Amino acid sequence: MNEVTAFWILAAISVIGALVAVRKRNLVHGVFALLVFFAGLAGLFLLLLAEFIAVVQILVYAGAVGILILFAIMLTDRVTGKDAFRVTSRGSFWGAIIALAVFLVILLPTIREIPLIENATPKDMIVEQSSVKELGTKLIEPYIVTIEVLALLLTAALIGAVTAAQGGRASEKGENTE
Amino acid sequence: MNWELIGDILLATVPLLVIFPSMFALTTWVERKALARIQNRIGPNKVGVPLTPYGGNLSLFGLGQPAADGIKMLFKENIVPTGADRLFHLLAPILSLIPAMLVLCFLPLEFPWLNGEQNSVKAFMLDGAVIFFFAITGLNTLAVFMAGWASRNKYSLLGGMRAIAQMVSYEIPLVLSAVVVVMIVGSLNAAEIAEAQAGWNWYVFQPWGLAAFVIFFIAALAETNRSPFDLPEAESEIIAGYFTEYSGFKFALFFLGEYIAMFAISGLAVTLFLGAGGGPGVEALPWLKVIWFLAKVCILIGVMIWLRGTLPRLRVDQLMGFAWKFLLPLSILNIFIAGFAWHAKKANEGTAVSVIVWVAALIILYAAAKGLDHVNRAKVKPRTYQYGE
Amino acid sequence: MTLALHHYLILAAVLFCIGLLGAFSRRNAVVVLFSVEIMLNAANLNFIAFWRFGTNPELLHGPLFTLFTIAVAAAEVAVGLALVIAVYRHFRSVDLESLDTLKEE
Amino acid sequence: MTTEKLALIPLLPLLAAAVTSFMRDGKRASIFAIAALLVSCVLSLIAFNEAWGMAADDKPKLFTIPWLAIGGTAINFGFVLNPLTGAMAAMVTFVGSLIFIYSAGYMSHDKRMARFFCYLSLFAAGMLGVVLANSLILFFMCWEVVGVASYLLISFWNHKPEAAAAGKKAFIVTRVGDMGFFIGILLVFKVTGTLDFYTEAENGILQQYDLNSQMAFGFSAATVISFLLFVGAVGKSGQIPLHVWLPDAMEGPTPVSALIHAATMVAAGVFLVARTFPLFEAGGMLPLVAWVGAITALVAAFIALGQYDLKRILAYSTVSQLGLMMVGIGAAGVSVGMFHLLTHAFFKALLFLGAGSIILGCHDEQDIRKMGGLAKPMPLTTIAYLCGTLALVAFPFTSGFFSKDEILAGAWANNQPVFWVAALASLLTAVYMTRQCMYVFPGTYRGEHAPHESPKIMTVPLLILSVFALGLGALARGSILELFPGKPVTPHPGTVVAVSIAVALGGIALGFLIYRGRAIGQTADPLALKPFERKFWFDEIYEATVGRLWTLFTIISEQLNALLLFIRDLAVEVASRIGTGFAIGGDRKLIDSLAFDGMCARLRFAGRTVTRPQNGFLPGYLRLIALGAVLLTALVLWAK
Amino acid sequence: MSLLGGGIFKGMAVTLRNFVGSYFDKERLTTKEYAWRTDDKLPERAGDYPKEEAEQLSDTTTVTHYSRNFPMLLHDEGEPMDTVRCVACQICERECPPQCIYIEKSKDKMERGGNKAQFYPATFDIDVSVCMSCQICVEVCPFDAIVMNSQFELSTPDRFGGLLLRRDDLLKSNDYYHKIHPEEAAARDKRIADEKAAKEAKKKAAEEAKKKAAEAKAKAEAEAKAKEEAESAEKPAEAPAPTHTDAKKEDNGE
Repeated sequence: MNEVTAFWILAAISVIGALVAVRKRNLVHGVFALLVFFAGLAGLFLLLLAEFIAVVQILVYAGAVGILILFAIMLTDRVTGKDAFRVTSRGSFWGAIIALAVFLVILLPTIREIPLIENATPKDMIVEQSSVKELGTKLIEPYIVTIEVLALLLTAALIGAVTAAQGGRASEKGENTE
Repeated sequence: MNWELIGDILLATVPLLVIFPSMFALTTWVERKALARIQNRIGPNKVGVPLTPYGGNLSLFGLGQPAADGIKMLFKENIVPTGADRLFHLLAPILSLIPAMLVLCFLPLEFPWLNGEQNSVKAFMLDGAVIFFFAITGLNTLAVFMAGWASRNKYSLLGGMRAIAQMVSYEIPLVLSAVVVVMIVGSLNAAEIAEAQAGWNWYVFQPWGLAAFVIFFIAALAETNRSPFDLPEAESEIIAGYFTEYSGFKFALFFLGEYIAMFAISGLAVTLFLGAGGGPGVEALPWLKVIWFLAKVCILIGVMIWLRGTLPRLRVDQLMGFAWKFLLPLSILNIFIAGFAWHAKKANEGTAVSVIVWVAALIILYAAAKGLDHVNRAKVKPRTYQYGE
Repeated sequence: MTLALHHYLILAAVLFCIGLLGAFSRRNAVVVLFSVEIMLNAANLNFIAFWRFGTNPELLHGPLFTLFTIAVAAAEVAVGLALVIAVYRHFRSVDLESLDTLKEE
Repeated sequence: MTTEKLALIPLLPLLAAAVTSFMRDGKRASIFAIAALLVSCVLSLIAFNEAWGMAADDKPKLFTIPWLAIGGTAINFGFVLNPLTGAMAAMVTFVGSLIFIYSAGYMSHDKRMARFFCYLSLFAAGMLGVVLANSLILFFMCWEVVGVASYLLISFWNHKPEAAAAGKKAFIVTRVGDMGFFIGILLVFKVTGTLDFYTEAENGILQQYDLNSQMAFGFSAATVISFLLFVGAVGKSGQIPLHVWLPDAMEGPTPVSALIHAATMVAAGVFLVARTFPLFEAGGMLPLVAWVGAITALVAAFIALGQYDLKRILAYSTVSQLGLMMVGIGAAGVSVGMFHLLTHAFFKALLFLGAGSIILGCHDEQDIRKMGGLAKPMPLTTIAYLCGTLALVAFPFTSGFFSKDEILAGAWANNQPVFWVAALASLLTAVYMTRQCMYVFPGTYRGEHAPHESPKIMTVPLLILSVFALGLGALARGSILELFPGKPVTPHPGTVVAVSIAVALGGIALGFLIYRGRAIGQTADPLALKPFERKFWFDEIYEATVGRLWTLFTIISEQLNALLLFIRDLAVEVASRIGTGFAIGGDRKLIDSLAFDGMCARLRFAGRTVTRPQNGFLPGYLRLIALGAVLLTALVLWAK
Repeated sequence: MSLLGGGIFKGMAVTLRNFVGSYFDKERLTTKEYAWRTDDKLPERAGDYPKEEAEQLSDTTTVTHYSRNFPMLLHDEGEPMDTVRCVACQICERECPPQCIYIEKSKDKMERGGNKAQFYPATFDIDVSVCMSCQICVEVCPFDAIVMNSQFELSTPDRFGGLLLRRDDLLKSNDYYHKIHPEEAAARDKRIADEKAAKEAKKKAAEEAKKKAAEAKAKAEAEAKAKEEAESAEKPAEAPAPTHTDAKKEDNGE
């Protein structure tokens, strides 16, 4: 049970999760597969020693985003999908082809560089302090403005989401502001 | 294979898997007994230890009830409604139990049989234990949704959606009140938080700590769907909420998950505010720490039961309003006050100023709570009757 | 065999293209939205992998950037889903094939 | 001049935009915006003064603010101060302030006045950023801010569908150019590894002259880069073939037209070329610039002859003048082009503001056929307008004369055919301006409501501008030509001087002769020929080509179809004449079903196939975007 | 200025008092264990019942207060099936809210108690696992054939069959009914007797009415006249009604 095995297992979990999420007709199943994907990715983050990111991944994606998507699904269409309908959109074959093309285009530089990066080994991080603490210090010290902007963005997104989702009533009010 | 490590992990985790489920069994009995007594009933008092297979029975105040319940649950038929999503119907109780069990690992229980280096469950003593705790408890919401949706029953779905809305709303004051302690200690590590409260420096004795503890406890009640916030399983409105279509062993798992979650969150409250394992005599006898910890957890559970016997259920709008209009502003204010108070106290260690700050913080918090309460109530007009009089 | 950077890179590429596939080939707007999430997460994996195998991990650039990405993605999901709901309210459908008012008649 | 002060020049209007966006009271917003711009005007005058002291070859003053570092390369936000930027900043802020003041009067009845000033300030901020930027990326960002602001301003009266459409058109057409610009920027970064124009270490884009040694896409890097940058300039400056948005942009409020057309936005394109002149020089793209400019100048002048809308005439005149500026830069160097840009900014702003005053006086009437006899009720406006006209037609010793003269001299010296084209364009300029004046000022009023003079707040800027329009050329000629890079031709050959005076006076005379004594408005206009009036069918052509690229295929297929049908008819005719009974069987079978009809059907099918991607199907668009990304990446990998 | 959350503490004090008090004060307890026992002595052992208690329990007539109520079918004295009151009219089957009654009519008719020959129930099943003891069947029965039983020991090892009471389980004599609900049964019997008497009286009256029919015909003209008068009298009575509604409307409008 070493690192490599863990990597393959987690990779398989994430890939299968993502595939199921993307291909499943039943949306709720799809969302749960998506959550499996998120969890697998969190595992990969742990494997890369980014434990805080792993927690945040679970907290934000599995905890918040998943629920949000579930709510959206419950508020919109038939959950299990209409059986008479196609799952895929028109000409999805070409979509798959293009996705494959993108894949190749991304892969090409990676493969070309493999001899270069193959020997890159991760540094042994001997961090005296906890990395979470380090991260927090970093967030306050050089990135405080980013954090503030991010907070502003989240607030704006919150208001925007509420306004957009509220629909009718909000826009009636909005017309008077000019 | 590192057998030593595996041995340590087993030594640390197996007790958790023994202690808490057995505490669960006991708690079901205590709860039934206590609720009955509160309502002037007797409660379960028949089932005991059967002395012979043909009769003759030692009743022991009905202490055999949990075992009997368990056996009954185990042997009940597994009913899955027609049209339900079989897979998710099965997965939901499991998914509800796993996070609850998992987060127990983050509690700073210092078992005496682990040597000093691997004090408590060191294998799981991650730097971000507290945030891990919240992240993983958040998964419980998904289990609830899964159960509600998979049952293919409108009551179940309604219960599930109610539960999600409630859990998501109350998670915010829960986390924000925990933030206060994290901020003061300067660490997310549960062991360090416990360390910081050694002696009698429990944070509940600080005004901000008291406020945070009360907020935390209320939010914890809502988070675990306990009365008076048990709307998701409000019998009089939606049968049993997301439990409606569950019976037998699956129901037992749900039940177990819910109670373990209660223990876990009480454990976190004890860790954050009630000095973890601290108590009289721990310096001399370190193993007392576990006892004290569990005792405090039990007291909190007792209060939960007591509250369940006392308070009526809230209305949905009251529930949401309470979270967003009362707890949230108060917990945000509390963060600021904690910061100020801590700095003021640090600057004037041991002087009269620190006492004044203590009193002032208490007064401000109380006034703020009172004011929020007043503001929230101002909008509620006395009910008028159209055809009454 | 030891793990090298390209393992993670190829995995991320695969995940990214699965997301792309979903965005290209599904009719439901919600599914397209979560395909986009898959792509973002694949990018996050790349960030973390580069950080871990990079020259100076003590700067913590990878986790920081990922943290920001996650926050932005959360905002994006919130707004995106709100838009989906608004679209649903307007067209009574979230089927991308029926949302073709962009077409010039 | 410190970095902070220099940065304040664009930041003050930006601040004003931010603050006024929260305001509702138009008057307060206008005061705020005007004050901000006046302060930044003062600052830029100080900066201008400082820059004026520098010699042409001096190292420019740099003010760098680090922005982000990617790997080893740093991308900076920076400002640069040299005579070019100093003069431009001073001009923009000065003309801008006058336009701001003017629009405080012009827009005073509009409900959304505060919003208008917000957009105006945003526009000014973007423009000043463009002018002062020391890095291509900052330049591009501000360039885009300008684009957004102009979109908002043009479609400001968005309740009018034409205005909304015009805004969209402006945005989309300039986007075509911006795409080229952006690719150019990326290429610059790839080739040079920096985006700064100048650096202290003397390795900025404009300080490297070895760009020719590098190759991109089989050409020298400098050629490709300068071509791509020129595409951006063409889009922004309304050069042919991307000029179509400019006249439509007249749907916006008149001060907007003045701001966009006269002083700033369209000048941004010319400024871009002037700014990156070393690249163009290295890449050998100057003849192209000159030729594009000359053709633009000529075509736009012809179109202006056939227009009846007051502002549209001015718009085409602007296009024409911009063409002349390009000629100036392409044929004679930066100093000449920029000289014309500066003088043009003043007199064209004057003309637009005057037009705005006329339009307001005639109760929102823009058709010159319904004006006339305005000299009497609107004396101040008339005087100012005539001053602007004189400057524009390059009447001797007005500012336009000096600058145009330089351009013609430069063209004469370097590129004789361009010279003649430019001269013809100048002649036409004089003709159409005279035509316009003859329509508007003498005679009797042909509209419905009596015209009236505009308020002081509008006429005062007009008069200030007319002073500059007349005098600036003589005043600034020497120093501008001295300080900007690129030496003008001195002394001017006699032919040039003669021609330039002749075209101005001859044009005026020609126009006067044609329109004198004619019952204007009643009879058909002799010069408004169909091609001119219809703007050479540019819009229609684009409708059929760029706008509906896919429909084009269908059209072509159908044309081919018709052609083939015609050939078939011909063949049938011939065949039937040769021998009926013998031919019919072969004709039906072979020619009808196999050759011609089958082919036509296939062509039609092809047409329908190529229209399919544009079907409003979102995933389809997504796929196309991804396909584009794939192709771009492949391109990058290939270029590597 | 009351204490914040004071209400909660007050409530908790109350429950605490109950909790503690219930251990010391037997009077508080609402639950009575083994309520049928007169000596009020708690059993020493829980579990299966002592023999005498079991006998007591099987005699359901004694424990009506703690028992469950489900319907039963009444029959008069004699063989149950010969004297069953039910005529399988199926009204109760239709009215039953949870639809726990299942009836099959007999093919032939049967005469009982000297009345006209009627059908009788060939099958009469009540699923008491579904029955909610609402007593609607009792209310609607026109033949007083179905009344509520009271039972204590209902538990059964057979989940489906055991709680499905067949016709023969349901048949109970009127005497039994008198035993478990003496007052109710007496009242019911009295009413039946009264109705019977009234019926006979009516019969007699009908015969007399036939005789009077001829006289009635003669009086018809006079009656028609009276009717006319009555109609004219009704009209003014109707008149004020509209004004009343108008006034109401105005009220609402304001």
